[in-house]
Amino acid sequence: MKVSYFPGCTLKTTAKELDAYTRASAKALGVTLEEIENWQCCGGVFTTANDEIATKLSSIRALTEANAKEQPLVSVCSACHNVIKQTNRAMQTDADFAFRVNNYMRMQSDTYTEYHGEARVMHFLELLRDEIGFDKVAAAVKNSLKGKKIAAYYGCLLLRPGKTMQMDDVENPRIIEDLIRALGAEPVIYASRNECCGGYVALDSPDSAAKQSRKVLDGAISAGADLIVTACPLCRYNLIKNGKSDIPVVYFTELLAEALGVKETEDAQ
Amino acid sequence: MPRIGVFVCWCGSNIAGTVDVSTVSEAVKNEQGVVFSTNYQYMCSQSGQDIIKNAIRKHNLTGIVVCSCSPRMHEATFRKTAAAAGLNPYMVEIANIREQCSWVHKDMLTGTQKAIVLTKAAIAKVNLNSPLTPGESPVTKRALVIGGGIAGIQTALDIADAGFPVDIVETKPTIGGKMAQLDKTFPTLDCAACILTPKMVDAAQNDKIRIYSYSEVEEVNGFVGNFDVKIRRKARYVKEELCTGCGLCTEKCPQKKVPNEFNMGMDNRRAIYIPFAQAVPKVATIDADYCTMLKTGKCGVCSKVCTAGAIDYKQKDEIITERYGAIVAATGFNPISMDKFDEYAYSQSKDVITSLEFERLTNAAGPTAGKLLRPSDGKHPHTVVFVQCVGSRCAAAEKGKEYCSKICCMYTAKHAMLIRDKYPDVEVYVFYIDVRTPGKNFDEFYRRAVEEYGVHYIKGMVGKVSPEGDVLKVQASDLIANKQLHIDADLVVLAAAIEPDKSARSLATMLTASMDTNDFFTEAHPKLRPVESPTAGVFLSGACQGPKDIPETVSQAGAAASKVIGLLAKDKLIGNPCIAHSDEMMCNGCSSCERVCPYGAITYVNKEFRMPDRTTLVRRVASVNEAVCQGCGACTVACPSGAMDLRGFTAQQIMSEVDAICK
Amino acid sequence: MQVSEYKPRIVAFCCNWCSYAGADLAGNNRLNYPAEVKIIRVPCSCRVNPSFVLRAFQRGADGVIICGCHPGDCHYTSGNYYTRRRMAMLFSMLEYLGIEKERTRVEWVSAAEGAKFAATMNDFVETVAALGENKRLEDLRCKR
Amino acid sequence: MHNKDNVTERVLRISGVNARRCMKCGKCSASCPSYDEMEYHPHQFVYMVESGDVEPLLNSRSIYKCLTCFACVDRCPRGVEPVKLVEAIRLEVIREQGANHLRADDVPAKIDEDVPQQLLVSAFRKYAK
Repeated sequence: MKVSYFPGCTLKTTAKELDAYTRASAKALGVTLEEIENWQCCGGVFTTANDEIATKLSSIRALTEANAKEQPLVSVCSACHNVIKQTNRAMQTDADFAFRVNNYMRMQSDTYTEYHGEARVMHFLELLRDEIGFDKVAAAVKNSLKGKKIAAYYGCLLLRPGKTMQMDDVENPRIIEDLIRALGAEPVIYASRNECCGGYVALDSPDSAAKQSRKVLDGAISAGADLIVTACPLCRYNLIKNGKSDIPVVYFTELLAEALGVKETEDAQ
Repeated sequence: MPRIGVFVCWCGSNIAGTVDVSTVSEAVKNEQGVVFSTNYQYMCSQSGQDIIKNAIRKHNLTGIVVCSCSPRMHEATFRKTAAAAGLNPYMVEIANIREQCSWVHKDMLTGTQKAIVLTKAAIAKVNLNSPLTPGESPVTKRALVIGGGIAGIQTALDIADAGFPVDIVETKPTIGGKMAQLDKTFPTLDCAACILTPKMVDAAQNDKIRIYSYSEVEEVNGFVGNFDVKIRRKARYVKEELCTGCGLCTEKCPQKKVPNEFNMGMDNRRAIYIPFAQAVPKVATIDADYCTMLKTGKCGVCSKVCTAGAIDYKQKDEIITERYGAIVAATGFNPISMDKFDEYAYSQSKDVITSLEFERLTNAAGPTAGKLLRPSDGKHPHTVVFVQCVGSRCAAAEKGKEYCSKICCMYTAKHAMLIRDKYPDVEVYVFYIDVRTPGKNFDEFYRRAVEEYGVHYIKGMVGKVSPEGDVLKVQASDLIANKQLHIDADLVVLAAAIEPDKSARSLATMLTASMDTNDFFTEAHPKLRPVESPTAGVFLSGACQGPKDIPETVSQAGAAASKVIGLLAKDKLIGNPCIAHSDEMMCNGCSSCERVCPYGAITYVNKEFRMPDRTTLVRRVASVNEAVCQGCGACTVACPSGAMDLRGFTAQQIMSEVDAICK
Repeated sequence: MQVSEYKPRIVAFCCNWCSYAGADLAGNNRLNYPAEVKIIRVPCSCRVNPSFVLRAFQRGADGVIICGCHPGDCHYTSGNYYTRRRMAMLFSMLEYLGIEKERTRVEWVSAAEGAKFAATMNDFVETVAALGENKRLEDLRCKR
Repeated sequence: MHNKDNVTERVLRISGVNARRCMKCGKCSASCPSYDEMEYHPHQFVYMVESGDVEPLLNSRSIYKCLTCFACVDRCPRGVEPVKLVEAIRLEVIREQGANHLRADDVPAKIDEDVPQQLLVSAFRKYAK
C-alpha cells in the first residue's frame, strides 16, 4: 500500500536513524512511504489556544496533500503525529477554526479545496497494527528478538489527549507491547510508561525534566527491562541524557528493522 | 338541539361582590342553546343543587353551565348533581368566575363583563359536549415482581401479606440480589445476611409467593389489570422439585475452575453450584458454559452422586405464560466496569479492587473467610486507600455517569471503619470530593469513622495508581494542604459508580415504561408519584429507579407494594373518559401519535373497511387503549390528519371557547 | 394615555395540573391581573394545537399565552416538552407572518406560583398593549 | 488599573474552557507530573480563572512548568481541560506583555550536541512569541 509520510524536522537531523529504520521496515513490509512535498516543521507541540492559526498551517498543508492523494498521513515521530492529529481533530470539530483556516488557505492557492479533517491520520504503529497486522509483522520476522526483555515507553504525546489520539487505552496501552511480542521479545510492563519524560521543559528547567525521566527509567529498570523503546526523539534524548548509561534507549523502528533483518541494509543507512 | 341551563353562583359576596350576577344570568339568556338561566347565593349548597336538579328535570336540560368557583373545587360536586338528575355528568361545564374573575378584579363592571365572556365560552363548549361513559376493565388479582433482590423480595412480601398472590422472576439461580453479597450494613453495622436471609426464607415459604429463579421475562402484552407475560425458565439441568440442596454434587464436580460470580470472581466454584449457603431456592444449577458433560457428553459425576436423581442433562428452557394485574420492576443495579478508569490500575493489579469485591473480602463467607488479605499474595495489607466517586459525577458519558451514586460515601465509611476496628495496625485513607451523608444517623456514622476510628479522610482525588513491585504507588491531591501526596498502598479500593442492570432497557421496552438517559426507570411524577411508572399498572421498586441504599429501597418497595395492593383490591378499573379517540376513517396510519404517546397507549391495527363500492379495504389505523390512555392530548396535536381527538377537550370545543373569548 | 385606554384581548391556555391551579392560587391570594386575560383550561399544555393559536389570532386576539408545568414536572411526564418544541416552531412562523414575537409566549407556572402567574399576566398584557391591536391575522369576516 | 476582567475573559475565550464545570475534585493536580515544580497547581489555575483572579498566574513561573502532557485533560471527570488554561495564560503573557520566556541568544548555553530539533521548536513555541 501507499501512504503519505510526514517525517518531521528531527528525523532529518538528530534522529536520522528513526527515519531510516522506518523506511527500511516499511519497504520490507510492502508499504510505500510517499514523503509529503515541501513539508514544514509541525512546531513540536500543539497549541491548544483556539485562536492560533498560523502555528497549525504546516499540519494543514500536509493533511490536505495527503487527502488529495486519498492516502492516510503517516508519521513516526510522536510529536509530529500528535500535532497533526490534534489539528485534524480541530478541523473536524471546531467549525470556526476550520472556517478561518480554509479562508486563509484559499488565499494562498486558487486550487485549494475546502478541508474539514477528512484525511486519516495514522502513527506508524497504527499502520503496523491496523493495516499490516501484527500477525503479518510476526510472520515477516527474520531475527527473532527472543529472550530480550523490552520496556515500551509511550510518553504522553502518543496517547493523549485520548479522545483525539484514539490510539489505545490511555492508561493501560498495549500497542507497543503487542509489537514487541510480535518481534519475539518479552514486553515489560511498568506504571510510568505513559508518564511524560519532561519534554521541552528540559531546556528551561533541566532538573525538573530529569526527575520525570528518572521516574520512567527507574520504573523500567526495576521491572527488569534490558532495553527501552520509544517513538519520540525528545523522549529518547531526555531518557538517554538522564539515564547515563543505565539502560539503552532505542526507537521502536530500530527494533523492528533488526527483527525484519533490514537494519544493516542499504535502505536503513 | 341542546337545551342548556346556566346557573350563576353568588358565593355569598365572594362572587357577587365584584360580579353583578343577575346581569350575568340575564346576559347569556339568548346564547345558543340556552333555555334557562338563573342565579343563587350558594349553588354548591343542598338547596343550590336542588335548583339545578329541578331545572334539569323541568326544562329537559341536555347540558348545564355552572358559573362558580374553580372546577378544581366543585366540578365533581356538580357532576354528581347532574347525574342525580339523570344527566350525563360530562354534560357539565364550569365557568370559573371566582378564582379567575371576582377575586382578581376589583371593579364591578370589569368583573361582570369578564364573567359574561367566561360564561359564554362555557356555553359554547357545552353545546358541543357529548355524554361520556368511563370504560371498565377487569383486574387479574396477581402481581409480578421482576427482580429478586431486597427490593423485589420486600415488595412481594408486602403484596402477599395483603392476601394477593405474587410471582418473583429472578434471572440468577437464587434470590437475594446485591444485598446477599454485602457484609455489614450502614449505619448500624448489622450483618446483611442476618437481616436478609430470613426475608428470603419468608418469601420461599409464603404460599402466596411463587419464585421463578433462573428465569427471565421474555414478552409482555396487555395493559393495566391484564398483563400477559411470557417467562423463560432457563434450563438449570437440575429438577428443582427433586433437588434437596444437599450440595454433594457441588463438592464432587471435577470442573473446579469456574470464576465464582458471587465472590466477584475472587475464587472459583464448580460447574454445578449453589451460589451460597442460604440460597433460595436451595437448588443446584449446572453452568452450561463450563459443564464437561453438557459440552462433551463425558462426565456425569453429579448425576452419579445425586441420590435424589435430580440431575437432568436433557432439560430444556421452558416458556410459561401468566396473566398479572400489576407488574413491579425491581431490576436493581451493578457497579460500572472499571475498564475506562485504568489510571487506578484496576486491570493491572489484583490488589486494586472495587467496593463490592471488598464486601466479599471482609465477609466471613467470602473467599478469605473474612480475613483482610491482599488478593495478589494473600498477605495482610498495612495501608489501604479508598477512592471515592470512581465514575460517579463524571461528565464524560463514554467513561462514567454524571449522577452521584449516593451509596458510596456511606459504604466507604463503613469499610474504613471495619478495617480499623479489626486491624488497628492498618492505615486507612479515604480520598473524597465531597462526603455526602444525608440520612438518619449517617453523618454521625461518618464522623465516627474519622474521630473514633482514625480513618484519614483527605479531600482530593487520586490521579494515578502505579503498581510497582508489590506496592501500589498512589499519587493524589490533598486539596486542603495544597499538596500532592504519594502513598505506598497495599490495597486500593475503588468506589465504582453504580448503573441500572443491563436487563432494564429491554424490560422497559417490553413494558413501554420510560427511562431516563441513564437507563433508570422514570417515575410517573418525580415528587408525587415516585413508585409508579407513567405506564399504568407498572410500578418501580429499588435502584432501578435511581441509586438507593437499603433503607430507602425497602421503603420504596413497601410503597410500590401498597400501590399494587390498591390496584389489585379493585374488582374493575374505571377509566377517565376524557381520553384520546381516533376517527378510523380519517386515520392514515402514519404512527405520529404512537411516537409521542408517553404511555404506549396507542397501537396500530389492520382493520377491514367496507368501501362505498361494496369492496373491502384493509387499512392500518391507530387504536387507543382506553385503559392505558391518560388523556394528555399530545397525540391530538401530533396527528397530521386530524383523526385523533381528545374527548371532553375536543378541538371543536376548545376552538368554540376561543371564538367566544375573542368575540 | 391612549395606550392604556386600549384593552388587548388575551387568550391564555393553562394546563389543568399546574398553571390552571396557579391561576386559582393567584385568585385565592387576591393577586390582581388584567381582566383582558381569559383562561381556557386544557388537560396539558401539549393539548394546545397550533391551530388553536392561529384561530385566536384569526378571531381577533391580540396575544396568546400558553402556560404549562415546569420542564420535568409535567403531569404527563413529557407533554410540556412537546409544547416547547411545537410552539417554538409556530412562533417563529408567526413572526415571519408579521405577528410580533412578543404577542406569543410559553411560560411555566406551577400550582404554587400564584404570584408568578399574576406577574406573568401583568407583564404580558402590558407588552401586548404596547404593541397595539393585532390586525395582521384578524379575519374581518369573523368580526361581529 | 490593569483590566482584570478583560484578561480573564480573553483567557477563557482562547482556551475554550468552561471553568464553571469544575467540581473541585483535584484530580488534575493529583495527575500533574509537574506539581511540585509549581507554585500554583492545576486546580488552582481553574479556580483562579473562574473567580477572575488571573493576575498572580500571569506573574508566576508555574506557567512555564506545565509539560502539556494532557494527563489533567484525560483524567478530569468534568471535561474542564486545565492545560488549556495554562496555555492561554502563558500566551497572554507572551503576546500581550511581549515577555518572551526564552531568548534565542540564551539558547546555545543551554544545549548540547545531541539536542533534537524538536526540543528547540517546542520550547520556542511554548516560551516565545
